[in-house]
Amino acid sequence: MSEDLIIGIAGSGGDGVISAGESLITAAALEGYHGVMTKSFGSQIRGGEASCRLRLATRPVLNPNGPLDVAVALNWEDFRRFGAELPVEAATIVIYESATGVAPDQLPLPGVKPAVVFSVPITAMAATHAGTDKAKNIVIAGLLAGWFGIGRESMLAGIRKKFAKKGAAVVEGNVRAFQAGLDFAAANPLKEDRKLSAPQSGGLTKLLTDGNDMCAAAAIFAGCTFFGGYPITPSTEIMQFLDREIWTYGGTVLQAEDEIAGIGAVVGASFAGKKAMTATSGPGMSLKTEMLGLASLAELPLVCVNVQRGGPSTGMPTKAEQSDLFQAAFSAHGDCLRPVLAPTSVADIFGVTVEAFNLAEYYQTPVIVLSDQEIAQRKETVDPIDTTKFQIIERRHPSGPELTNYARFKLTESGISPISHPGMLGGNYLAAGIEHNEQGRPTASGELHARMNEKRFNKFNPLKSRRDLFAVEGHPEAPIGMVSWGSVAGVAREALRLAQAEGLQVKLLVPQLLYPVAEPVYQDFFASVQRGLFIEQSYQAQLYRIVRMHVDLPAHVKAFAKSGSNPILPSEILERLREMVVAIQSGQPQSEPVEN
Amino acid sequence: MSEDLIIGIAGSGGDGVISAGESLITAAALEGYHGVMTKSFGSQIRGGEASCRLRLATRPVLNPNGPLDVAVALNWEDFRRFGAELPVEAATIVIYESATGVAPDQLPLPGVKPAVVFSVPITAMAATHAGTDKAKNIVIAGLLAGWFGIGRESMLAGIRKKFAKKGAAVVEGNVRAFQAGLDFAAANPLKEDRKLSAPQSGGLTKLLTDGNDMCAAAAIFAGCTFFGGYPITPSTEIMQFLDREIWTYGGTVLQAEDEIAGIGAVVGASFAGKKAMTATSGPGMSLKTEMLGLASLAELPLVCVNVQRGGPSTGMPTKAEQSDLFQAAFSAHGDCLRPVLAPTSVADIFGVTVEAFNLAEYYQTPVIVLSDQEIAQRKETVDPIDTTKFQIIERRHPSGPELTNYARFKLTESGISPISHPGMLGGNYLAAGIEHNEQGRPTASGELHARMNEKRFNKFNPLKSRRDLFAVEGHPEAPIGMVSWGSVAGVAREALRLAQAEGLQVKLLVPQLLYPVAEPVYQDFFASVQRGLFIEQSYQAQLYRIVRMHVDLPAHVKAFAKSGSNPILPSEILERLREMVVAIQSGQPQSEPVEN
Amino acid sequence: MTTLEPPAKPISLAKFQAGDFKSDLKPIWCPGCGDFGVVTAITRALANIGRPPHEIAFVSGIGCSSRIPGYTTAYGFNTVHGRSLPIAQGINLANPELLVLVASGDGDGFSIGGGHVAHVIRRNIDITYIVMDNQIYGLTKGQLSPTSQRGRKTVTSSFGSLEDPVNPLLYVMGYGASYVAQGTPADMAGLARIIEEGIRFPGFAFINVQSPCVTYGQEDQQLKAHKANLQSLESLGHDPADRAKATELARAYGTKLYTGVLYRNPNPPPTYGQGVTERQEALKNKAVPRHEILNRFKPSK
Amino acid sequence: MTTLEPPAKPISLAKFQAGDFKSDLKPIWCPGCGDFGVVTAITRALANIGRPPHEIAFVSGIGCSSRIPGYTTAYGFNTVHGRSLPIAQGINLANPELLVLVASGDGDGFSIGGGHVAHVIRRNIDITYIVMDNQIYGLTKGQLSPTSQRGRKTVTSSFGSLEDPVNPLLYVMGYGASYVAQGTPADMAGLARIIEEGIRFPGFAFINVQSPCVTYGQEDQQLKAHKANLQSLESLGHDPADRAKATELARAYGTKLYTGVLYRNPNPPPTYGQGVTERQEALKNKAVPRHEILNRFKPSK
Ligand SMILES: Cc1ncc(C[n+]2csc(CCOP(=O)(O)OP(=O)(O)O)c2C)c(N)n1
Ligand SMILES: Cc1ncc(C[n+]2csc(CCOP(=O)(O)OP(=O)(O)O)c2C)c(N)n1
Ligand code: SF4
Ligand code: SF4
Ligand SMILES: [Mg+2]
Ligand SMILES: [Mg+2]
Repeated sequence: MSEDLIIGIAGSGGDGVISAGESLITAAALEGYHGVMTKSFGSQIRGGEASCRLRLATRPVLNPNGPLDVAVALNWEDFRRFGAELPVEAATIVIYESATGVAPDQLPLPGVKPAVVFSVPITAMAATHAGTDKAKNIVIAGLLAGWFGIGRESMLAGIRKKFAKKGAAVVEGNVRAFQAGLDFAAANPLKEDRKLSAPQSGGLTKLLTDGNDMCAAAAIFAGCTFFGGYPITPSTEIMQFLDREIWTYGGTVLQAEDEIAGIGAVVGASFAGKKAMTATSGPGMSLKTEMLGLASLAELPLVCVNVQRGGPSTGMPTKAEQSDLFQAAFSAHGDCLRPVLAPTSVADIFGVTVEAFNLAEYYQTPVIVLSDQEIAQRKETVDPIDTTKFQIIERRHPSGPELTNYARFKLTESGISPISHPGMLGGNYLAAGIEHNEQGRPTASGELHARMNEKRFNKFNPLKSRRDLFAVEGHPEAPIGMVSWGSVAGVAREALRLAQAEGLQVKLLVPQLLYPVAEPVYQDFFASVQRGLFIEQSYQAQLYRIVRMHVDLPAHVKAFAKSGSNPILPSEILERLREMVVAIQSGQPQSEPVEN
Repeated sequence: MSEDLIIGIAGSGGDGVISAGESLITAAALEGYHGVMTKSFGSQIRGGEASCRLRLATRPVLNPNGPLDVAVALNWEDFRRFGAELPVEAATIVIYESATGVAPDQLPLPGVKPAVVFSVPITAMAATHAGTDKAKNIVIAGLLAGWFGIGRESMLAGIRKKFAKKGAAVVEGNVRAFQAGLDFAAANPLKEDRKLSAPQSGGLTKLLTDGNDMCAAAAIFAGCTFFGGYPITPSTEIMQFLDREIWTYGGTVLQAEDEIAGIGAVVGASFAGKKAMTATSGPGMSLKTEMLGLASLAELPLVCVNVQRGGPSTGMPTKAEQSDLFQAAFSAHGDCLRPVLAPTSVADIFGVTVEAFNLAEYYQTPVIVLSDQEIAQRKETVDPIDTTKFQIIERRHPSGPELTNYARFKLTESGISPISHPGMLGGNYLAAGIEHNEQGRPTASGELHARMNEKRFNKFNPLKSRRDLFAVEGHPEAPIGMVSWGSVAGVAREALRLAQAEGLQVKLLVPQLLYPVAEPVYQDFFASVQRGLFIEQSYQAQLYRIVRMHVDLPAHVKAFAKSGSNPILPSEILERLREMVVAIQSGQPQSEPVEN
Repeated sequence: MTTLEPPAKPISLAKFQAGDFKSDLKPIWCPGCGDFGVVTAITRALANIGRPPHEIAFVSGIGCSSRIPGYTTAYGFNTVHGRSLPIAQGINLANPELLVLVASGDGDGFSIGGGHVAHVIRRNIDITYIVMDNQIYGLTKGQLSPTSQRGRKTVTSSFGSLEDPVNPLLYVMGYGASYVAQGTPADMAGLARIIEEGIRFPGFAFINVQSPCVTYGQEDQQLKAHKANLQSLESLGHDPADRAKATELARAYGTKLYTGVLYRNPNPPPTYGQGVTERQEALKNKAVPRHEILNRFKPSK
Repeated sequence: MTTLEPPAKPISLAKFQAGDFKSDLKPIWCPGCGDFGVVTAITRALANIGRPPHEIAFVSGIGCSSRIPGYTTAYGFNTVHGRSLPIAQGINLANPELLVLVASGDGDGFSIGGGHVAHVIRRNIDITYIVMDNQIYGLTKGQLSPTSQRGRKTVTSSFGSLEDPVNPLLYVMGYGASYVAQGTPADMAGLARIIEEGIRFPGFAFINVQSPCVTYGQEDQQLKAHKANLQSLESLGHDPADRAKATELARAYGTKLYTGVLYRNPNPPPTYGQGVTERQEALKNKAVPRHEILNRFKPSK
């Protein structure tokens, strides 16, 4: 039996490829498997090619990973368009539509000869059993359920429910199509070792969602009652989720005329005392710069989610990249600091978003959440989250004596000054983007400016020792250290597993807090390290560079970085880890890693 | 005789303080002295307090420096408002309006007892001789000309010219007022050693201007024919100069509806084949972010001047700071690189601006010029510039065979692809902010994205060894090294002089090119260095941090950084250099410098 | 004379004097600047309204005019250039109980901020928007403004402006504003009155104030000229309910100085805030507790 | 029928076919999208104009509609969302000889880009601005657009929109546009004609195209409905020189589908480019050589 199964399905827009994938992962989640599913489309809005990658496993799944265990091609032209996104190897089981007319030993896959190939009359089976081509996805679901032993019952239930409205005949047609898939699989059995083992957790149902919806739900949980934003791929679903849900909590979603107005309304709502949020992607972030600076200077809490896509400029809107970190940390003019957090998975974005609200309210600051297109749009199984574990922090209001001669920007020891809002008697003050004294009155005094800068920076000092915002995995004294963040951290985690399985002495640091740089955390981590690697999906290895600003890294710590949309695989990382071991053992400088 | 004279004059808005300073520096420039003059105002638009600081010297003047040699107070309330901007010491000669009623030994200057104090009935002299209070500035000019032996003839000529239109009576009244100042000085002589020596250069007339006008003139010299922008302090004079001058060169100035439209028009003009420029300050830079990213991706040349003021947000609009470097380098989303240059003086901004156009056109990129409020608005004497020394670079157009199947973004070896523009037959292409192939066609291919990122970064490699964009001064093998940029470099240069005069082994690196980080230049410079200091006027010491991203600095290289508008003085730096010498000699770690 | 309806949201009315709304911050405007009169008119209007300062949010952008909030005792927010409306909108939607005033200049409001006006109006956000229109950029020392007339020479139009000015009155009429008025500090009583009425008006209210810049303005833009030229719409017998006529009068912007209420929609549409509140009420009972929101992600067969 | 004047700037006229302006890039619009018709109409108009592709700059923002430049052989510039007008303006002023076309969508043009429209119009920049108005955000998959009607449910207005739509025709009339037209690919000949006329018109020309989104649009916004509902202004006997009538007709946007030229100013004002050129000519002889510009800084007594 296998513990881990990667399935890729491709076809054209109308083929139901995505819906086949979704029924599989839903069934798997219900049965307690772990899974992630990513989708990919051609550039057409409708029509064009579509594909999904589905990874199901008995233990936590950290990333969509590389080569396919199973490839399903509804037609070869579309399948091949996805190139490196759906890599087929000799070990891959290939299932394809017989009507393509391709012979099993003549697959149009240059340089690969898969050992196991099934030519299946998928369309014909759909037509025969369900009376319509449209049931192709049902046939595929049946085939995969049959061969890999997953989701038979729940998928059948799903089919019954889905088609109920269309009447008994349609339901039965689809059930037959599903059964035809099962039967085909039974008639053409796979070796037993390709089947998926039972889930470890004993079949406990998991949640199933994607990063954008999870982020929006976390915002609601954290107490957000205002969202202002403007649609942009791949972040729009955050606004869409909130638009469906937030009103019931007395909240509001405003689709503004542009990103400036979106975050502007958020700044206003925060000034008015509400927990508020915006979400966008690169081009929108570039437009929000001025408002982020204003919120920093006026010390107003807000959360700004950037679902990173490929940049610069319009770049590659539907692909993931980790290249907006420099911007998140440094885009506004003047000296200012705003925290930047990043989630590593769909599950993780829940805690990260709640933390972002907590930091925003506590430190009275904008906080950036750097999600990315992969996390945002992949469906992932999530273990049930115990929400009682999470603390919710509210901004500190002035009270009692603080409200006589109220000084909004009081130079307190912590740098955190109690904040009032309109409606609060005695709390009246002037907020502004202009430098000010403790009362909020404009000043051009260099001395006051220096003191206020100090206040606005020093208040974040405690944040730099928030070790709970970092995960250290592997042997704590290992001589080889990796650092990775965001969706790529899942790949690094898998590489760590592989390395440990080989007995390599390796450890991994995964920050949720990217900025400010938590110097002590990195210093501790690198104390034992002789060779190290920052693993990032950006051309410039942006976290590596930012950490260097503040931490003296050991000489042999480098970056392994790739531009967005070029997969980083656990196996590639493992390769480099092995080289590092050799280099340490031989005392030789290793070949330079790919470092841009 | 003295070689260097620092005069501070303060009064209220109508007192003509600035105009007194201007006639003095004009006269000094005509006689061949070196000089800088900075102005400072209260926050009122009109009325309120006004002051100027004037430094005149026989050798090049590098900054406005610290304590005053001469203080002129028209009233004490206004004078004292300028606090640390007009510091008075025991050695300062104080000249003040008798009508203030203050006794010479009762000056309202806490803790200071200046040795030489003149109470002068300035207003009364003006009224008596010119028949109007308004001639106060003329009296002051006369006093200073008399005492310090500068500008007598040229100021008289200036007065005659200035008032010519108002008739002979007015001219003669003002001449008398000037003479009254001279007479007062003659009657109350100063010790001879306070007079200013004759200029070294033998009295050759210098140019006199400020950084904004110089920048605009350089743009015209470099061939700029399009300016699009939006007013903002302290950059607006660039647009204003160009609006007066550019039309004669077939150029256009567009005051756009906002900063986005301003740089948008510049992007358009550049696409249309013209050399184009915009200028702004912090808040405007924040708004231009998205367009800068577009210009990087579409590889369109443009120059964007940021006259830095105090940040963040609206901050302190009339004060200088060096806190927009992070933004200049990193504001746009995605991986992209744009060169950032900084001038160190009014004279220097000429070459830097010309270089900015050359880099923009050659590398097909936006280039940021980081000026600052001090350079922008101070009047400075400038030695005549030999414009024939400057090369003017034009963008490389495709020609001949390059125009058949023209590939706008051809992956050439240098990364520089010949660029066409509308009107050029055969050069038609699609420009876009979307990632593209060599032909400019949209792509979502990770592989192409990686190659294009590589092209867009690698094309700048030659820039990193442009040693001519760096000045190294002092002993090349010195164990102590300073790095300083922008207007503060002038202070560091003066500190270097002082240190050398004391026999300290010190050197100084002054980059015009701030980004990309020219690694070899820093490596060479720091090879001999045991202790070092980045001297910057920002809270975060932004250049220090950026250099650390790419260069492993010796352990004892730190930053000496202050928030904007807090003066950094040569004497303070010298103090730290002395400490470093001691530390090196004793092998002791020195006390940490002020480092934020 | 129009009768003033009771204030829209009588949360905590009390008796106030204009002085209760004046802060002790000394204005740093040029002596004689028209904006002195505007802040006085605003504080007078607020005294009549009777909402206490702490229930008022007074938002502005950047400009001489935008300094106004700091000279009042309300919660002030001197934001960034051109963005007062989006921010004020957020305040209004976050807490519809507050009285939200917005101050702006001709550049702040119609050049860099011009893109927001239409949207705030078509949403009918319940705020009062006061633009101090001096046909110049005051704070930055005299550049061309979007309301400067064609041909005007300024430091950024040395050879004369090549563009037609915007027409604030006509634009907002086109955007569907329900309350449109114009005033000048040359008629303080009238100015205070249209501001007060604007505040009481349920929904977005626009007030263009011809507020002279004594330092960079032209002679025909000063108070004296205003006094000589202003024509009260009331005295002209204009019926503010007549939209077509109001639009026609708006076209005279720049040539005639009409003061008073140009347009008051007799049937004002619902405000955005009302829509929001109704929706929140209607959906309230569908809420799952916040800590159970993740149940949304339970897969179902 | 109006007579078409000769093209404004006959730099290098030649005989062209619509096909000469179609690139070989395959449009990635949904099958049936209205924008297919728009690109066809544009290329037909261009063939009639006779300017060669390399003398045309075709600028757009971001959106399904903004993909158009890539499907033509002109110099294309697919810029960023909402900023096509400022960029096109720079092109026009930098080289007034070029023919500058701009394509946009209802979101690109009237939401994020809405702030630029008034200014480009009051400057009378000589470009032709074609907005493909489908009342929806197509590219981003179906969010509310500024021209979506009140109450419309979309993925960002699950419970219905709470705001009035913008009225593109009325807005640009208010901004003082001199050429305002509307078309639909349901009437290809008419559409090509108003585009051609817009290009020939000396100065800013605005063309609103009702271009159906087959994927996210409503049934009453599809070509079939257009065919049934459109009313040609010509057939109604509308005189495009009648500004008042045009403004009145513009108010019917969203309820009536008028096609053809709504307004054509019989006395169009000078373009900004003309002003610039005249100024350059007038000042030419005052130039000092570029390398002597520093003489400006010689101090004089
Ligand atoms: C983003 C940004 N751009 C430009 C400026 C500079 N600026 C401040 S106020 C202003 C215009 C002032 O004119 P107006 O809005 O008419 O107000 P007034 O001073 O005349 O009352 C400008 C251009 C700024 N602060 N921020
Ligand atoms: C600054 C920025 N914000 C948002 C987006 C995302 N975006 C791209 S097109 C678009 C709107 C598309 O609608 P429309 O302009 O009506 O064009 P259509 O696709 O309907 O033709 C949006 C919101 C973006 N690319 N850039
Ligand atoms: S510059 Fe003009 S608007 Fe500004 S304070 Fe002075 S008079 Fe008033
Ligand atoms: S989504 Fe709509 S506008 Fe976009 S291509 Fe498809 S039909 Fe056309
Ligand atoms: Mg103004
Ligand atoms: Mg649209």
